[in-house]
Amino acid sequence: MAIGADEMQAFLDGWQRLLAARCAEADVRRVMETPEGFDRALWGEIAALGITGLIVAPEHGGVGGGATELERVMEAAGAALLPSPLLSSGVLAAGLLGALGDAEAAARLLPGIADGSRIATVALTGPRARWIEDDVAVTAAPAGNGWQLDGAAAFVTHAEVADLLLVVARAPDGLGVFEVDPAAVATNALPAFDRTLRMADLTFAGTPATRLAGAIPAWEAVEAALDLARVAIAGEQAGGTRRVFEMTVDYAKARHQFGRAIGGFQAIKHMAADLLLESESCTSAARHAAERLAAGAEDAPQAIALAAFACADAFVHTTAQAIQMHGGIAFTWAHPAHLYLRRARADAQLFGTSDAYRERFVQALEQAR
Amino acid sequence: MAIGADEMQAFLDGWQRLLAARCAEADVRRVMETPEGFDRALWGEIAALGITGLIVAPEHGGVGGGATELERVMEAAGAALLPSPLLSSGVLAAGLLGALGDAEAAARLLPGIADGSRIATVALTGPRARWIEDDVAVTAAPAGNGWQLDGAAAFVTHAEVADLLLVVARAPDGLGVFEVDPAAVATNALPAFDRTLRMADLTFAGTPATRLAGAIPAWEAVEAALDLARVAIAGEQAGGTRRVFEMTVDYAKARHQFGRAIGGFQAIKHMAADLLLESESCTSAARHAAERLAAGAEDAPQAIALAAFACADAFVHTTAQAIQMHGGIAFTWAHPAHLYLRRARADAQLFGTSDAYRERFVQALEQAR
Amino acid sequence: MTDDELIAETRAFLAANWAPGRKSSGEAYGRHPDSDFLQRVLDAGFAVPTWPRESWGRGLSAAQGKLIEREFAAAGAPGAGQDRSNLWANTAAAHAQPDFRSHIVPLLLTGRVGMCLLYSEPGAGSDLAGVRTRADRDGDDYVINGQKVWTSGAADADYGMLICRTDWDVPKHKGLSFFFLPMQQPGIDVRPLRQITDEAHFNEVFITDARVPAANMLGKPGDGWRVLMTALAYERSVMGDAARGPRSGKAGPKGDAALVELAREAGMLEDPVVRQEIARVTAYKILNRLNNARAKADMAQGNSSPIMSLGKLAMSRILHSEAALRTRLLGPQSMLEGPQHPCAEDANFLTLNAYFTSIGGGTDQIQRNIIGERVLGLPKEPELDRELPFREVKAG
Amino acid sequence: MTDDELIAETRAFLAANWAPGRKSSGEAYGRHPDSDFLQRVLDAGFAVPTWPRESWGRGLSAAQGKLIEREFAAAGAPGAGQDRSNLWANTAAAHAQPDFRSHIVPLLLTGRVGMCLLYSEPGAGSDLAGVRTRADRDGDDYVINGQKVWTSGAADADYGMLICRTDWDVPKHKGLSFFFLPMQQPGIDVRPLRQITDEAHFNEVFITDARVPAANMLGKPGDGWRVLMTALAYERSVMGDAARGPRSGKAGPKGDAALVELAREAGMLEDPVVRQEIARVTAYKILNRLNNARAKADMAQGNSSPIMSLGKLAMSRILHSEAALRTRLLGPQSMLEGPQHPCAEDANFLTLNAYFTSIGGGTDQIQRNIIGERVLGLPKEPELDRELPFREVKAG
Repeated sequence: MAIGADEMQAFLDGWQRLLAARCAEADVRRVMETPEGFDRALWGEIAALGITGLIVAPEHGGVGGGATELERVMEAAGAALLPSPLLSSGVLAAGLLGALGDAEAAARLLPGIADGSRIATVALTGPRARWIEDDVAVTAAPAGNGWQLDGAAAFVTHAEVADLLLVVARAPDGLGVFEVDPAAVATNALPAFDRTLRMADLTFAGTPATRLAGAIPAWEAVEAALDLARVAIAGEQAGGTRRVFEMTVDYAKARHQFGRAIGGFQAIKHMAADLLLESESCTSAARHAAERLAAGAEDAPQAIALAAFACADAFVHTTAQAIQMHGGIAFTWAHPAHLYLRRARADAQLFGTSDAYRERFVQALEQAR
Repeated sequence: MAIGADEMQAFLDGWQRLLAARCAEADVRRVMETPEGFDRALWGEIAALGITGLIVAPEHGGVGGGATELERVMEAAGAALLPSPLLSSGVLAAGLLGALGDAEAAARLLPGIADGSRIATVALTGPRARWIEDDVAVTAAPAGNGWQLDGAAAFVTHAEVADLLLVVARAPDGLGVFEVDPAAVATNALPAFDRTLRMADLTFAGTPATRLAGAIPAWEAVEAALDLARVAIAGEQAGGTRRVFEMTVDYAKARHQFGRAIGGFQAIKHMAADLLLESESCTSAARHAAERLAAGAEDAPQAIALAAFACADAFVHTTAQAIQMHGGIAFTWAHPAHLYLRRARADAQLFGTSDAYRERFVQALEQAR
Repeated sequence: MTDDELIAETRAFLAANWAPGRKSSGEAYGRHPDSDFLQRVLDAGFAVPTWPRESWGRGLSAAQGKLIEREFAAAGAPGAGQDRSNLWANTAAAHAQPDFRSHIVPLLLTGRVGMCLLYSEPGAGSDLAGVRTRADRDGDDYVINGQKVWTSGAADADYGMLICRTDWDVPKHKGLSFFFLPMQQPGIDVRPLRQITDEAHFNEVFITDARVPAANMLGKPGDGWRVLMTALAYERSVMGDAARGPRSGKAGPKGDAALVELAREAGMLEDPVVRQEIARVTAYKILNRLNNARAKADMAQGNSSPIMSLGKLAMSRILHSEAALRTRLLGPQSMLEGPQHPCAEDANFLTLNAYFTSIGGGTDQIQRNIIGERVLGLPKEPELDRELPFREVKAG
Repeated sequence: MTDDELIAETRAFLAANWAPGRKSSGEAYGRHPDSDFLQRVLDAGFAVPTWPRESWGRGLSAAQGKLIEREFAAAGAPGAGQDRSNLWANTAAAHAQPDFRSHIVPLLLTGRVGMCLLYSEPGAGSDLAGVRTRADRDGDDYVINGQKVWTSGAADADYGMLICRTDWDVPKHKGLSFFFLPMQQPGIDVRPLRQITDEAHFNEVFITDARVPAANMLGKPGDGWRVLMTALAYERSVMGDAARGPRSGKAGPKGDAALVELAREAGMLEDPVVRQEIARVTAYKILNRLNNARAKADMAQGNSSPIMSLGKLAMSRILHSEAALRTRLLGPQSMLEGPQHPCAEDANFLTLNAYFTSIGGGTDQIQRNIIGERVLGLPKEPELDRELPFREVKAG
């Protein structure tokens, strides 16, 4: 960790101020209806603050933070429902380039990612979309000085706005990571239930590509990037869960029926008590996963799998209960609760389902035996 | 069905009067601590009423009732927590002899079962105890004029008090049903968490046996008997669920804390509302299964599987919630709630788990396609 | 008149007035496309046959009324049995003042006026008696100000059945009055209400100095709660709880094996965890059906049934759990929407629209109160505001 | 005195009075097997070092008190830090009248009297302020009549800390008084209370015309609720919520992988449905541990933590869900009990004893009230009986 505790707090305070000023509910609603789905001006400020380069090494223009800082940053982003390619570019792509160990590519590509001028994303699963090695459905073959790709990648986040695609593909000698110009790829934008999200299916047909050198096996690097993304999403889920929970408790104090604040009725009060447990457990899980990953701990896979399903389920459950507790007002488009539910449902799929993560968690327990 | 609706109602009224008079909570507590685990005097009256012969054909001294009558009779027995070998003798053994089609054996054995003078039970599963054909772990070999049995049977209900054992065993030509003298069998009584229940593991070692002739394959007959037993247990569960539920609602009206009946607090009131749904659904499921089985309907397996898991879960859930809703008083041995929980937990295992029945139910849905 | 004579008369009427095979699209928010036919039905005394002769009916028994309904149903003809089914006409006939009653009931029975319900308010949802829309007497009129919400059909309505407050100095239930409010006037602003499903089946209605003749009041000033209760009872008996269910998945398999088929299509049918969930959710559905059948059988025997009130709560659980299961079947596909992804569209719609049942028409929480209190006889929640002058009731 | 001097003094005391390696079995219901040693601890001022010198202490800071505790802990010696840990002595020292205080506190600090708590009654569980055990003044004594329940250690106790009612004409919280009731007298009948687990860790105590000197009252007449609240606060700080947990499975694997191991032993580990449940229950356990760690870290930084209050509710969910999972792992084996079936014995015990946590020390429902009101700041339930004279409060 390149950042001290006080410095980190100041950094987070600045980040929260920026979000409060520029990513209020009205901003989210405005931006999510735009084709690009994010605010380029705000993106510049996010970059200026160092967020886009948070996990990029200082020698490539980044902050040199790790999983713990990332998780805290994402808590605030999740609370604000920030629509942006941060997860795709600043986490997945930056994480993959950081892990892979191709020094030339890192030096060439990471500075742009860190300063926000280059938006990158990673195409890493095929149509079965389990984000596991078996599902990679792009093949790579040598062509001239370089390579060409064929096949399909699914649910590629922010592909449409990316300046740089990193594609995981099967080469004759095994899995590799390839640099591809997005302009050369057939992109089929996917309409998302979470309107703050942008995703696309990509089709490769003899698409020219440059292979990145890897100091470690490609899928290991992908897993390293995915672990960072999982921690980031867990943080987003923790932040979102807490915000929705607080919003609901506030409403339960303010809303009167039968001459009483509805939070005085046990039906609502007890749901709130249970959700506090949900919300605090979510935060604990996300922070623990970040801490174990940052420490390179042996039990990091267990902690990450736990956070992945616990936070996904907590966010979905809390947003779902929040709507019920609000009553009719949360059944309207104008109320923000459904925006959080939509985000929670997307986050519960990226990059793997709770069922799958529970299975991973049990496998980790078996190995810890 | 040999019984009309009015006649049936009168029959049930008599049954309920007998249970009210002779199987009150104090009787259950007294009887469950006896070695035999049932009240022989009461058993005689049960028989006199026709309950032991309820599903036995009139030509063998029975009432000639079917699944619908059985279900209703068991609702009352379940409500009263009747400790008796009724399920073993009057349902499983009577059902198996009725289904198997060995006219001689039926004529010889059923009258005693019907009039209560002979207590029978069926040994039909091995130590894996899933009550499926694969689990039968007794083998039969010809010996002299008869047969001899080797192997083990598990969880044989009321084996210790049985005058007659029907044993399902693998003969060289396939599964068969064998008549065995209990005195010739090594019986290991199993201490039961439900103290109103009696079970034993049986070991056969060259045990002499008489093979019953079968008009249908032995396991088909066993399944027919098991279906009756499942409906009987579903009825018991429905009756038990309803009784525990009513007990709990009554307590919620009578018990005051903070100057109010606790049923006026939403925490308790809402639990009660949810349990009413549970309790009514349980009754619906049990009666529907009985009706479909009695009708010989094509969807009877689906209805029986549904009742098997829905009623098992409802009884366990309702008794568990009932303890919570009663508070400290139900944590005492003197309060009857735990007796119902114990019964519910046993009924949830006989003769198959809810998980297994859910799987059967889905298989039935697949076939109904 | 014997049953046979009645049947013969009905058949003769239908033969003379309703072409065999003719279809009717039916009533919507009070209006009916077959008004002229309905007029003939009314004139013949078939519209509300159990009502007295001086009130558009023929004083028949309920059983004879059903005979008429059966003949109309067999012919596919509309308009009979409105004594059981027409919420608007029943409410007006029971409570309107004589002149207005004479005017409006025939219009309602012939489907000539558009209607809507002006009940809920942003501040009065679960607690409907807490409405704050006000009616102030001004000459022969009342002047109405306030806001209503969750109204269907308001834009085209001629009248809204309005519950509002005429007296602020008495307890909440006692200061309410009930009107047929003319909707087509400048003081009424109807705006579509966008739902979380991105549909707009409802309106918000902003009412600013709208006027309603005092003659349009149903019951007396302060009788509003009583009138509303009878109107709600009609509504429940007409619509049943089923009508509160969602529009179901637009396509897809039906019947008890529907979830099995969906799982098969999703390639998830062999997953043991999924199979367990299919069993659970399908069981909820079947059990609810069995419960309802038992309730109907009990009621057919003249016994009241506690089960009837459970349907809405059961349906809420069915819808939410089915939505969760469908999401599970889809996995990442559930992130999508739009016509190219109909399964995702269904799962997401169901996820959101399940709240229509678990919140609309009384939340699950209110429903549990009702079951606990009315069915099980548990004591009521203390009502702190029941006896307070309404002005002093806390709001927010 | 410097820290180093204090440490040196403590070490010298221990070296002189406590043999290296000597073990102590510790306090039980007030009594301690090492009373003589505790007397020396008390005389040396180590028992309650933060109390004033005139009250058995040395007026040390909490930090210095901890230094002493640390030395005693290192030597395995008992008796230090009773200013933090001795519920009985703290309560008596804070509230007893001077003469009785001087008499009883040293006895309590040297583990010479057996104690029990006489709080709950059959009619006063969640609502402890509703106790109906009565104390009537008679000369220098009070005469006690009533029934207490859920008492531990009552049979051997010298004193019971008793909450009872001395005034029936004031509201419920105001008519209570608190006594040290002598237990070894004819009017007290202690009966074991058989639990659903078939154990008897608790007693019912029937009190008939038992006598207690007025001098044994803690606080003044009517102060009982206040004294009880401080006693409960001590109890919570001493015992924590962990102490309310069950005795765990007597044997079996431990640690995060315990359920994995149990499933393996049961031959169920490859069942995907079981694996999902293992994940869920194990997650509850780990998350509770992580929550508690966060709470402790917050509190170490001087921040209050909302999480602390969640532990009991979380534990209740853990215990009930683990019991259900263990039952699932066992299948039909779960029907058994007795020493030959230890896994079934464990699963069934856990199933029943989970209620010790979800009911005992405040039900889950009361716990959710507390969290909602004290942590989240939601409004309190209306308290209908709070201002009523207790005679008029409805009971049943």
